[in-house]
Amino acid sequence: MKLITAVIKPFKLEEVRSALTDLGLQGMTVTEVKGYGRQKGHTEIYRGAEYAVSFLPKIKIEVVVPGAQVDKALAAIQRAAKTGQIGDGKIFVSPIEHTVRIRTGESDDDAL
Amino acid sequence: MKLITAVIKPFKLEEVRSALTDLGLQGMTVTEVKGYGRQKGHTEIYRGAEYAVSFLPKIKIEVVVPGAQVDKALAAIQRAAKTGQIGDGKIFVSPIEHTVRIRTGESDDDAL
Amino acid sequence: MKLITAVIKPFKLEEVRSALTDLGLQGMTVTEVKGYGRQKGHTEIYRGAEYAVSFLPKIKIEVVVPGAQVDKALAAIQRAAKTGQIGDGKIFVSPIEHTVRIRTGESDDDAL
Amino acid sequence: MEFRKVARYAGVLGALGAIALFVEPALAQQAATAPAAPPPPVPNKGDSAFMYIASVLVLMMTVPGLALFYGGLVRTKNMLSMFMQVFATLCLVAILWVLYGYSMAFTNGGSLNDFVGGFSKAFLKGVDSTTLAATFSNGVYIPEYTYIIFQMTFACITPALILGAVAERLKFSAMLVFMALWATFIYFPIAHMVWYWGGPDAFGNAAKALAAATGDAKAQAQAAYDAVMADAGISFKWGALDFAGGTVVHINAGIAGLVGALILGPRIGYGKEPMPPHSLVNCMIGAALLWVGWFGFNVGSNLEVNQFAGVPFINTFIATCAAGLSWVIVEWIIKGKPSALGMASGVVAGLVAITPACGFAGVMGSIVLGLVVSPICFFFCSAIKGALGYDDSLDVFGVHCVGGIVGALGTGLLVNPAWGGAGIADYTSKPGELVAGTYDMATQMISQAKAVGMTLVWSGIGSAILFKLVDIIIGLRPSEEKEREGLDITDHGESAYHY
Amino acid sequence: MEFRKVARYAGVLGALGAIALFVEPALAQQAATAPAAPPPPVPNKGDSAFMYIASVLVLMMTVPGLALFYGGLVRTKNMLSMFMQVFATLCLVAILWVLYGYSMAFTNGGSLNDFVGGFSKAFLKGVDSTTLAATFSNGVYIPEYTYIIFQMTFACITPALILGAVAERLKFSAMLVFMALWATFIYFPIAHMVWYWGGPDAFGNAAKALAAATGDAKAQAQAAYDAVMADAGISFKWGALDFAGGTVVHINAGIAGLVGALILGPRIGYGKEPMPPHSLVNCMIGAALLWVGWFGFNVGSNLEVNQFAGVPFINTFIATCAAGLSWVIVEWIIKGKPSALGMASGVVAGLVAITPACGFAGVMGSIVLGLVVSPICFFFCSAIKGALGYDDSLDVFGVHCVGGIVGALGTGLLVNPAWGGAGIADYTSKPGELVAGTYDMATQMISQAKAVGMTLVWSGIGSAILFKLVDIIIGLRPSEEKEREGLDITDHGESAYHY
Amino acid sequence: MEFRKVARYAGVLGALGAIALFVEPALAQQAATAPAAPPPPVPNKGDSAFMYIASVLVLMMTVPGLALFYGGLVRTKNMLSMFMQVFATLCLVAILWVLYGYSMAFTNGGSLNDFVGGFSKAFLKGVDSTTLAATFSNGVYIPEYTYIIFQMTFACITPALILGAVAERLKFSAMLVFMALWATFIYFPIAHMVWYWGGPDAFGNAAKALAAATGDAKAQAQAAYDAVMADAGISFKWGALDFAGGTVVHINAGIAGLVGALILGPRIGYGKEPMPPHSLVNCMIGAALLWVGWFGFNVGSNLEVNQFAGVPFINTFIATCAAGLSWVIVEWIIKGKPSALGMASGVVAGLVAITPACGFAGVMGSIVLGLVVSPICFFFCSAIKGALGYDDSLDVFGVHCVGGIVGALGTGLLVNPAWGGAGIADYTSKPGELVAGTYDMATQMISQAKAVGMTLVWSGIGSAILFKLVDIIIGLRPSEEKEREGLDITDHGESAYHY
Ligand SMILES: Nc1ncnc2c1ncn2[C@@H]1O[C@H](COP(=O)(O)OP(=O)(O)O)[C@@H](O)[C@H]1O
Ligand SMILES: Nc1ncnc2c1ncn2[C@@H]1O[C@H](COP(=O)(O)OP(=O)(O)O)[C@@H](O)[C@H]1O
Ligand SMILES: Nc1ncnc2c1ncn2[C@@H]1O[C@H](COP(=O)(O)OP(=O)(O)O)[C@@H](O)[C@H]1O
Repeated sequence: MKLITAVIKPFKLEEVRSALTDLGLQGMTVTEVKGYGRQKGHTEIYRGAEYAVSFLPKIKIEVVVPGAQVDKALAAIQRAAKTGQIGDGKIFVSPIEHTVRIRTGESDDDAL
Repeated sequence: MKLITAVIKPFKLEEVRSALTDLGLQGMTVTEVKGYGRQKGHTEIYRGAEYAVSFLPKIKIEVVVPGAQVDKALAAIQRAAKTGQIGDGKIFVSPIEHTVRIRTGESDDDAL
Repeated sequence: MKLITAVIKPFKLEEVRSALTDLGLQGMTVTEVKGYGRQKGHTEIYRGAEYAVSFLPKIKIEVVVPGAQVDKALAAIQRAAKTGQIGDGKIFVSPIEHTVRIRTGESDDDAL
Repeated sequence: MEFRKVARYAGVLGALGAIALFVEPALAQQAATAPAAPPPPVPNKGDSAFMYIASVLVLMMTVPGLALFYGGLVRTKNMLSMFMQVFATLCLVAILWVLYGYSMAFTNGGSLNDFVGGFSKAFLKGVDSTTLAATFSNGVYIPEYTYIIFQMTFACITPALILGAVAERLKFSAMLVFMALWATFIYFPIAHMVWYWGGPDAFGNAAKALAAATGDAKAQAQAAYDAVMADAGISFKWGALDFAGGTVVHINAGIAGLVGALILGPRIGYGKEPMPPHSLVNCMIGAALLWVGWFGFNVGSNLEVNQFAGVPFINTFIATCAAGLSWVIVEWIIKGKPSALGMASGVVAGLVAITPACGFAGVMGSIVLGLVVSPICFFFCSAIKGALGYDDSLDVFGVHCVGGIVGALGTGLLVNPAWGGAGIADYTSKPGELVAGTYDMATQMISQAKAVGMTLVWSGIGSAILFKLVDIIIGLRPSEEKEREGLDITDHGESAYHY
Repeated sequence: MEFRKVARYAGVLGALGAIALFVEPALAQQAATAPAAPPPPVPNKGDSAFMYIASVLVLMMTVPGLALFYGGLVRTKNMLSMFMQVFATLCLVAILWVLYGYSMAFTNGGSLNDFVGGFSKAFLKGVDSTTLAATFSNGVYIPEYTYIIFQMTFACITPALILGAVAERLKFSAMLVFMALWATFIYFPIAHMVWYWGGPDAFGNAAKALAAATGDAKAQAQAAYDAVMADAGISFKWGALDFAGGTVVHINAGIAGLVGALILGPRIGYGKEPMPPHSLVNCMIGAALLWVGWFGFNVGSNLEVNQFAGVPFINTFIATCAAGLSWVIVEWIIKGKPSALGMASGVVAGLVAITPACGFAGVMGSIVLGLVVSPICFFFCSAIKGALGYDDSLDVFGVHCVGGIVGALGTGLLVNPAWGGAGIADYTSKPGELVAGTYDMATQMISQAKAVGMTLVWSGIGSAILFKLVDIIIGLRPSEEKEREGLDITDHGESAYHY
Repeated sequence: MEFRKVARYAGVLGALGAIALFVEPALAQQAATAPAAPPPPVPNKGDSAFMYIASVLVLMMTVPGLALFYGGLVRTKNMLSMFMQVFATLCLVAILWVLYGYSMAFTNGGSLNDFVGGFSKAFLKGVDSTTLAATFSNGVYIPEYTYIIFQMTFACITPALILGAVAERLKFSAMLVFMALWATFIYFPIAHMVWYWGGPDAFGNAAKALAAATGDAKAQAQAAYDAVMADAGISFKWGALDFAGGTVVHINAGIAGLVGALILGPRIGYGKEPMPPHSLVNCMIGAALLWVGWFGFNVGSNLEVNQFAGVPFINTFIATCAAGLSWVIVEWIIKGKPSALGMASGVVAGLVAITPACGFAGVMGSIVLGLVVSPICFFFCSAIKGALGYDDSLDVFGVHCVGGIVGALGTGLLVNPAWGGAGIADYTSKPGELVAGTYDMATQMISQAKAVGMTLVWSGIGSAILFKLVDIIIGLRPSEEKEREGLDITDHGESAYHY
């Protein structure tokens, strides 16, 4: 099993979600995060004081998938999240050694 | 060392926390997340327009534990977080290669 | 590639960010989290009812770096985030197997 | 000094209202034995302007005031539910008010007149722009619509107060049915018992006629006089003092809230999970708007903006300040920190306590009342509630009922002219001259206690019956799962915030 | 009853204003043929007190009321934009008002007088503390400043209403230019057409003079009489009834909003991405403050606090309650849940509908109007909007324009004395005696329909031209990227919240 | 025109108050030499209604208005602290006011009378429902309670304004002690200096008596006249104009804020960490409520709702609009974007500047004042503050003190009848006829400057002493760790939000 972590633009969440469910992936966990990268932020001004806001709102999607589905999932996310503009985000893949479904106690691929 | 990531129902946080501290685990990091899974969401209606809200509020607990304690921790979380109802959540285990306590510079198991 | 996850005190975010950019690391993802650890929380009182608030606001920084830069990054974070007071936080290092830049499709070190 | 003492009173108990149509048949009848009727009184535009703004202020107390005060204290997932319940109660009761509530409260109820009025003004029959309502001054009238409107705002906010006690676990549908019943069987009757009387001119004219009558006419005049005196609610006749509704509004809603909290049982997780206020900022905005609006409530209860109107105003201001500080100080001593919620609670407790007393007390007496009420309410909200274990979600009992009782009893003491109070007006011995009657502390305290007891019993028992009834018919509480998810989504299909 | 029926009217259409300087030359001229002029009237302090507070209440409707109501409904990233647009519109239009707006609305416009006034009072020339404005009662005047201020608050809130329809996608710079044009070419003229007339004394005196004149003087008196009758806006002359601005304010802004929404096109992502209100709490606070402030709007439109002032007050209260409940019930039936946004929408729809009717309808009629308006608006906001696919972001058309039309037509029915309405005053046949004129339903409904149609046409076409013009000159919409990022950052460089 | 010019003034400096008990001994004494006293004046109900609502509005400015305006600008962790400090200041100062503050401000202070009053009305001794306070019109009185209440709201908001300058780093305990001292030693005396005088009738009667006296009586009448003229605060005697409290309220609080900010030093992280407002929405709601409430503040300062009340009203409205736009435009030019915080700041700056001028300026003059004040304040809040490096957290100095000075000096210019101003009333040469005195720009500007200077010196030095004193006794600032954690948790044990 692998954990796929995708940091994407917020308005792309729906598209990515449906791309993944189209693959039959039924679960994911989403976090509101702030991203720093090449995409430049903006300046906020409060009564003369200027602040460079370098962090931009992003959405982080975490989805654990059976090893066999990693490539399809990566492709699906990439397709759905892409605008071609700077700041589209990143996808990271990392190993998951063990998974448990709390409700039933099932584990590993059965738990996904 | 392993990172145990548990996605649970929000009102179970206190029980899971105390189950973990009972094991002597003194640290954890908690994030408010939104989960998508088998548990169906709800519909929100705003002046006639209906939105299917498929993401539900969940709590993600991350706790890094020495390898020896992984099983006990998994069991404890499972016990504390279980309601038996759909949506109870998942636990994932992944490897951690290195840990540092910022304050002291201690590392690995000493840092936990 | 490694994922460096640092849990730090909120007001240290700016210092850590600039320490990392000084190393030439151009991307990172930041999450507001709540931490439980040795640093004790506080008590909140609402009309006579007291609640022990054991979770404290922390910032989680996630930065994926090429293997060669891990040590420098660790040192930089540690320096920037340290106050020497309890609750300064932790740094965890874990493996990343694959990285993709959504915009371009570049992968692994090229995607960082 | 003398003048002030006698003038700021309110008949016997007559806190608020005392509506008397200028051409009401009963009065016309007595007028027959009295000297030629004076020309119809013309309402003063300053009075009308004031009463309309006062009504607007009481509306603002309810929405957004009370909705924010309560809403800020619940958890995020029940915020909209709180708002909806307050709004819906307001809308519903206002409509009942014009359909039959006003009539049930402010007309003669025949054989049941001690307890409730009749339906002669149902659908506001007979009311138009020319009909008038009496004030507390002889010869001073306001348009009847003005009085109906002002009283309507009271009828709307009182049931809404109950919502705090049963917050986060009362279904919207059950709430609607309960409120319709509660307004009808509890509020309208209690308003009648406390506030229905013939007005100062009816009293005075009957007394004058009686004094002037000689020979055979004497008996007839006596009968007429007795009829006027008898045409009032029972509480009013007992002679208790309540300037702006300590009993009718606060004790009444407070005890109903406690009963509701007991019948519904505690919220899931109560005492185990933390349930901190989701927005103390909203709570404090609400408290501030309650304070702001309360001047409409209390000063408007004077029904005109004569020279005495300054008394309820300054007392309402100062008692509130004293109570706010006093709650914070008690908390500081006992819990170690002065909290914002403590300030908000103290402010509301002070407003509640001064409500019955505001037109009777002196300024220094009001400070004392404010200082005293907060520690008592604090004690109920923390120690007593904790010990008994009931879940009065937002302390409606601890603040409104307890604070209301402190205020009602305090009124009996602070009206004492010897302590800077205003004394009690005597409308009959020297009508039109505003001479103060006698004040006897023991007598007065007994009257106050009777009014308090009456309200506790009627509203306590009545509310219990109504809550049980609704529980049987449609069920009061949502399913456990729904309560956990929060009423915003399960009752209303919405979330309060999408930041 | 008789008295009330005749008294609550408003001349012909004359809802709000009817300013007549006490010493206006035109009147003075006619006074020459009339009996010796009475001593200058002295404004009543109660009236002034009321009108100032009414103006404050209308300001509070706008900020923070409307800003919160609208702001709560947009997405977080456009919250400050909504606030800024409302504030800036208010500031801008108020200044235009004193520079030339008041003059364009409330002076004689010479050959264009049917449609717009002139510039004789530009920069408030000739206005000072001693000049007076007429009310709807013979012989009752208020200070002219009072009238200017009250009307100014109307001029400020009306354009701000449009902002909801084009929310989240109109550039701040374009907004400023559009608002200056819209106030000048749409609002000031329509206010003139509907509210400009000579006042009851001018009417009455001319009629009396005509009646008294004999022989040669007859023709002269007739000419003078005709001149007074003719010196009014065209809509006023048609005889439509609009107590507090249903056409001038709500239909006017509502149709302009629809036109704007059509010209700007839908928001990026409309219909695809969810766009839930970012804070229904703010929305409901806003709705509550609109309600609270609306009493200034509607009751203030009586221009004095005489006995009839209770009618618009109680109607404004009750129709709103009925409409709030009725929206919620319809939604419950059709969508399965009664929502907080439904309550807020119903409350506003009720306020909109009762605005033209509040001084004419009976209380029971107002309940009916409230019950009826919500389902109709609900139907437009869900079914019709969905079917046609235009993106009226916050349903300005569906609530204000549709609700305004329901109210305008409802007014024609509910004024019917046979249905508890007030009837229509006749200032000329028996001047000063407030005798009701005749009421004919068909005639009245035609007048109402003409006024509605006139507003739809003038504002609809005019707004389209102005939106297009501004689009050509500076462009209405931000770039796609900026719209996505949100106007708070791109237009104003700020974020609403940093929790 | 003539009439208006003379009538809207305020004696010499007499902006707000000028209380004179109807039966005050000093007056009674002079009455002996004057013709038979007229019957006691009866307060007008319209005036009373207005003054009570005005007082409610000023309360609303403070809570929730100011609390939201300031609270929205701080960081989340100090939100409740801001609310608590405003609420507690209000409660504390109101109680001091009735205990001795009113007496210190509005009674004769014997040998210290130039600077402070005495204790003859401590605990409101001798005040009851029958005692009266003078207005600015001969023969017009309001109930003394009304005046006490209205002035109380001023006494409460002024110290609360200081809190913005020292926000996020002043301990609650230290704040309480400081505020008690500051009210006592700074506010009450300055209110006395500026607002204490004998009232128009005392002036007029003495002048009439002097004019009528012949022979031996002449000297006696002259002495009596001199006594009346001398029985006023020193600033009043200088003849500076301040309609509603530009000096007493805004310059006073503004300079105290600057002194506090300097003594406390900057917040930890100031200039290094971003400290953006945690909720600009709350800030803008607060600004809106300040605006709404300010009509109570400014128009209420007219003390009655006579025909001249429209002048401060329209000026307060229009100057604010001009200042809001003007701040936004300056920012647009200099910083590239018009911000919501800029709008809020401009609105407040405009309100501050028009405060002393509102009853004296013409409408066009008010627009100019509004346009001018914002750029000046903007310059102080950005350039000057940045250059000097002090941390006036919420720009109390830059907006209130600087804006107040602009307004005070502007008043001296705009009162000029030649520029549309109202001129300065002369109560003595033709008492009761409201004839305007002479206006000389140089003289007037010197008076204005003296009043400004006096306030800056007294409040600046006095506040410095008090801050230092409190620092020595209990310490002004929390520990570094506590300041970092935020005062909500460390001072009050709560968090503002639990979403
Ligand atoms: N090395 C990294 N580690 C973690 N997150 C990163 C890293 N680099 C980029 N990100 C995340 O990806 C987002 C997009 O990156 P950015 O450089 O702005 O654009 P692009 O993805 O087009 O190269 C960032 O806002 C950040 O959240
Ligand atoms: N494959 C997955 N990867 C990441 N998170 C998941 C995955 N599957 C489920 N989750 C998380 O677990 C939560 C519960 O899953 P769900 O399918 O609703 O119920 P259950 O845990 O009872 O099977 C989801 O809301 C989501 O946050
Ligand atoms: N075992 C752990 N797993 C995950 N997060 C941890 C762990 N231990 C500590 N943390 C995080 O680090 C933060 C700081 O830890 P704490 O024990 O308070 O102080 P210190 O870092 O000085 O030892 C915690 O608030 C928590 O967020």
